[in-house]
Amino acid sequence: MAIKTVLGLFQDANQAADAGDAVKETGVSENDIDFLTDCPYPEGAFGEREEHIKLFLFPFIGGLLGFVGGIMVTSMTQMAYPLITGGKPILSLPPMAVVMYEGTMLGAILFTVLGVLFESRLPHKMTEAYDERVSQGLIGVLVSTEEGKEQEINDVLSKSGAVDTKIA
Amino acid sequence: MVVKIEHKWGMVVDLDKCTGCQGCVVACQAENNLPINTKDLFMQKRAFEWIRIERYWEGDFPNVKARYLPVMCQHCGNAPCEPVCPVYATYHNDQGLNVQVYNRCVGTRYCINNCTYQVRFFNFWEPTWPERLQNQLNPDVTVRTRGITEKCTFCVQRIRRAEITVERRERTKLNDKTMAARNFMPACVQACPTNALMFGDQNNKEDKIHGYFEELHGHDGHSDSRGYRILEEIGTDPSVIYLKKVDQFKMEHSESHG
Amino acid sequence: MQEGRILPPEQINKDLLNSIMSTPKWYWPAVGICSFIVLIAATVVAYMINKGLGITGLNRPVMWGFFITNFVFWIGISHAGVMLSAILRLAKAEWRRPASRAAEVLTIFSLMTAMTMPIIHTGRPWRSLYWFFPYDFARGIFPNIRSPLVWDPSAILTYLTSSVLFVFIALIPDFAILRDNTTGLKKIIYTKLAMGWQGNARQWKLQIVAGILLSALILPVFVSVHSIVSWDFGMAVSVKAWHSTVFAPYFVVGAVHSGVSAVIFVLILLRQAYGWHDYIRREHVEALCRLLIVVSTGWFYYFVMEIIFGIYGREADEVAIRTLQFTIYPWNYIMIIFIVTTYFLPIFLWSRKVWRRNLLIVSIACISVNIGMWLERYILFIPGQINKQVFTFTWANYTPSLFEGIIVLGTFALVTLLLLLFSKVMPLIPLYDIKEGDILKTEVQIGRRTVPATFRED
Amino acid sequence: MAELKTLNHHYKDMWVFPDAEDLAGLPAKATSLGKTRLLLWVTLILTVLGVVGFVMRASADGLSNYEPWGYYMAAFSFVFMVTAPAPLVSVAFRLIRSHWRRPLTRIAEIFALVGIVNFVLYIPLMLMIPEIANPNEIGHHSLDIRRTLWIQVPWGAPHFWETAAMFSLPLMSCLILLLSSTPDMSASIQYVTGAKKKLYIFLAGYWKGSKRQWLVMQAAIGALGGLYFLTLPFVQFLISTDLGMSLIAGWKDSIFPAIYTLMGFQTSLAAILIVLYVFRKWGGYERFIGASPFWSASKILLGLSLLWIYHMFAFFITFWYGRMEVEQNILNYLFVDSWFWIFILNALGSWLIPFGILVWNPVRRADWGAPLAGVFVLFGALMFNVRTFVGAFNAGREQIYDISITVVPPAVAPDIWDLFMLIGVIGLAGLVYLIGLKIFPVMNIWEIKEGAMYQKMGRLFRGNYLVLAKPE
Repeated sequence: MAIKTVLGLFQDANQAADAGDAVKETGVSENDIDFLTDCPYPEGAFGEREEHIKLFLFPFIGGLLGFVGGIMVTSMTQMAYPLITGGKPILSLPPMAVVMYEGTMLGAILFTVLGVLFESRLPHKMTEAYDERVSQGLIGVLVSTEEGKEQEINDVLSKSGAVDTKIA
Repeated sequence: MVVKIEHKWGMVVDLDKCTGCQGCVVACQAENNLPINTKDLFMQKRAFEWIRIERYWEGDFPNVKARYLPVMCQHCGNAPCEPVCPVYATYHNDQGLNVQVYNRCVGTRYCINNCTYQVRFFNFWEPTWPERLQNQLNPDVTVRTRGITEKCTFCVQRIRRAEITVERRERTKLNDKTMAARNFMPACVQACPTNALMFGDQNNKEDKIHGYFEELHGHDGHSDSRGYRILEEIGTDPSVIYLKKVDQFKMEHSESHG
Repeated sequence: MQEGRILPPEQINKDLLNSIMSTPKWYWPAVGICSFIVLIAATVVAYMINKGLGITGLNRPVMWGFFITNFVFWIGISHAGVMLSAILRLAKAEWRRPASRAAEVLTIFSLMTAMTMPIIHTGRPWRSLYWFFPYDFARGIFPNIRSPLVWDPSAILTYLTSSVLFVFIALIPDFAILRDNTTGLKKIIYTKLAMGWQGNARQWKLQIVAGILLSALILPVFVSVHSIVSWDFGMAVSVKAWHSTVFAPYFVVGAVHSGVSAVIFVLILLRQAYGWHDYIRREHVEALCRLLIVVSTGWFYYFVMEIIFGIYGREADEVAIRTLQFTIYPWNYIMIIFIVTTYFLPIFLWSRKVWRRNLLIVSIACISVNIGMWLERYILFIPGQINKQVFTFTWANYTPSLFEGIIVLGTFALVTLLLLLFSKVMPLIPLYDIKEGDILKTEVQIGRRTVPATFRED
Repeated sequence: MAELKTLNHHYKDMWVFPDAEDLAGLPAKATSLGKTRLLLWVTLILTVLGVVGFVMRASADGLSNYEPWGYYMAAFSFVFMVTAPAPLVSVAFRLIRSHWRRPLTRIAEIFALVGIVNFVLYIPLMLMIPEIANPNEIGHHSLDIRRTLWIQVPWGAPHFWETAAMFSLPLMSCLILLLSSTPDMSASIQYVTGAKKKLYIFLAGYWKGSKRQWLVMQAAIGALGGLYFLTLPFVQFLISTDLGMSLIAGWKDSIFPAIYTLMGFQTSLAAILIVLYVFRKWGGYERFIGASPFWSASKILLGLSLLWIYHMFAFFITFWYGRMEVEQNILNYLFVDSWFWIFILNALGSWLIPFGILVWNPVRRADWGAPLAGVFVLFGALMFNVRTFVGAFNAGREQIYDISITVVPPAVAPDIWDLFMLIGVIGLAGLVYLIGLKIFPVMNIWEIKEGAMYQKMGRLFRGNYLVLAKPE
């Protein structure tokens, strides 16, 4: 059955945190509760769940790929048509190191950015309830629950002092 | 059928014989389709002289000496200009020549900056010739367009001709005599009235110049003979040997790094 | 941070988005003037490509003139962005918050502008593609890896890509705010750009981590870029003045010096133009100036090293070059102006707290630094070419032509224009960063004194 | 002692918050160093060995010829490199008001005493420096004046100026040490006895702790630190060129002094962190030394190790492109041929291993990460000094007046006396440092007390977080 999402907007962070607890008491697991804010609050400010991210993996993979790419570009382009220049060896390492280095960094950064988008689940269709006042500083408590339970959640949220609630 | 030896072309300039007559300059101008050095080209300091005669005054009046130093591309073994070209427009070919690929050059002018001897030239303008000189252009040599670099080639077109006629057709050895006999010497060498310029094959025992290079390398650079190479201490390993004037004056730059 | 008032989020949105929401009177005239200058410069470039480089003042032996000087100058400016946002983010410096975005954007635009210079300075720009990219399969000859001019594109393109992505990642939350505050076509565009950002805890955590991680990754690139640019000169063994080992760090520190000054100047302009007095505060300017005192002193150390080892060997040609730089007109005047405007005048102007907090004085100092750094590149590159070797026969002077001047002017107009256009579509100060700063602000009571403090996660 | 909320982005005792009685007990604790007799004996024996080595070497070869003294120079340069910048490190962190510096400032400043050792060790070297002006007649390739940073030969060059510079360093750094430890000594007068008490009363008796005294003291430290900051790179420049670069004829390398200075900061930060770790682990100071100094300093150490390879590469590639004979020779001598293996060890220690250790976040957060990397950094620095200065001292005495070296000399292995001198010099430095630890309070009490005011735990919504206050 379909998943419904309920959004409660709160003026004050402590209220929002309390609302989160109240919702938890109705049997909603903490994985279904999200706190929408307009700026990064310090972690655990709402007693919310730990977020586990594996972002650090991406730069290593990317860097490795970039490094290999660098080796291939530098060595192959020199081997393809071996021309002596200035008595330098055909495969001269010091210059190759420079380009390999750039390749490594480029790969690492590209993969990191991909990692950020992937880990934060972007781009993302906004089917959940959302309110523009979140970016005005209101704190949204977003609860996703199966159909039929949304009214109850809604009441809980408004009882714990929500300025406004939405269901989608 | 003769065994084809690996050529390594080189030149020897005997400064004792050079009178600074600029004949080589004119010959080069005519042979290699250089643009006409008009007055304002000179004023812009953009004149083309693939070979130039540097003139230095030495001593005070009355015993003043004029020094002449013909400088052309030295076709360095470790040419500084080669590794810095981003597009391989200049590289070292298997005959010891430092060659320039005109249609690959993009004109970064890095090679010119990095040339120790100032013998690379950049086409700032589209080269043009007056009507009456159109027919004088040498068909063996490309006419360069604007925005690319050019330089002395040791008259590579003549060397190629020599290889074709002498080595392939006549199946005889290619050395300085056979080349001289058929006027396959570089234009400057051919034109020099005092034979101050000698051209030949460094690897070929029979060639006149071979001995000078032997001598030079034998005494690893610091030979007490007349032979020396200009700005050798940069480590460019040039293929042009200059024979020192022997008198009480010393060339300015031979001590300049002391 | 006593000066900083804690503002309500709506207020912050309203203030920082006013550059996008409303158009001040001076805006379109400024855009008009800049684009006019850019247009003229573009015309000159077209004329130059058509006629050949003869219209410049270049000659034998001075083959690299204004264009390369300008190229290195803009590359230098582009080093402020990462320097500020990355190092300060890693150091968790609170006062980075308003500066970071403007700095990064300045990085991107000055980098783009810099890239145009080497292309138009080539003899045949229409051919330079197989210089940048290894694609020339038809001929089987690829770019020459041994040439520093091939390292340049690799480094600069890496740097450009990474800083664009860096800025974009940091922009996503602000796009979301714009999405929520705009209507019509704008809203559609910003919705696409925001990619459905919700602002939940996970996304924010990633935003923070990504900021730090990307900073750590971009820093090495930022160092490598200017080093590689400096190696264009360091590898030129035949130009005695250029073949110096210290060039790489010397250039990098100099770049930071000029770049950060430029950023301070831009920040002051923004503050005055859009009335962001609560966000770009005097304390920020002062902190940046204090940073610059250290940077410029480090730069001066490398400068002295370069000079000392120029004459260390007592080689005839080296000494000749230094003589030219220090004693012969016009270089001696340029040298004096350069040293004074780059180091001594700014250091004097930054020496007192009162002056560091005076925006006018700081702007003067920053402009003078940039004048000086431009001249520094000029006096570093040209004399070395004028008398390259001991052959006095080929020595020749260089006087830039009017066209070169126009093109150089055009680059300045171009950067300004790009900044103006950017400020119209995207926020120049990261909103969420400011808001976070406000949340983390607190105070500690010690006796009668309340000391400003901040919450930290570790 | 406050506990941090143990979320996994909060690390236990990353920051420590000594409470009242901790702080009350600190002066007594900081002035009584624990069991160090064994260490003292070991360093003493090493010193004696060093003296023996020195005497043997001097009697065998005399002081006039510098060539046999390469390893002595390397040892001196190593100790100088490690210890001289240490006071500056503490002053610098104090100036940028970083909170994590508080436990390590005194440990850093006590290195100032080793500066005296540096000066003493320097004197024999001063006698060895060969004449700048060429005593013999000028040969085919040789110059009338050796290639040094003294373009001509000014009065007293190089001996007088270098000695003056070398003397000024310990002067300033010891002043910094005295100034910053005065309040602590006056605070702990009643806990010490005997000669130490007399000393404390003599040095810190005047201290009232009045507002004025505090301001003057901090201003003085700032001024001296600035002066030191201007002097130190200059001295490092003199040492590295006159005793290193200029002995390899034709070695003209503008980045070498910068590398030397850079490694100075790298190694002294490493040494400080190692000592700090010892204090935290075995000195019973874990209530005052959190993990945060290691966590913050490790980033700097990582950056410095990357900067090392960066500077080295800048030097290497410039010479590699250079076609001059001397450039090739020097590359062969110092990098790829004679001293190849030492260079590899140097690179491993100064760059690769520290980088490999510190690149990992958890390792940097742990207290042992940075000190471990520091050990390798010190080793790498030792290799660097051996490679550079033994190399310079043995580059051929007959060549030093030439335009450039024309032959690539072989590497030189140490003999027994060299080894004695090597360990002896390091032992002497350690001995003096230990004595310094015994004399002065080992913790910067007033800064730690100050820190207790400015850093605490605070509650924000549902979480406990660290609160750092910065008085401006």
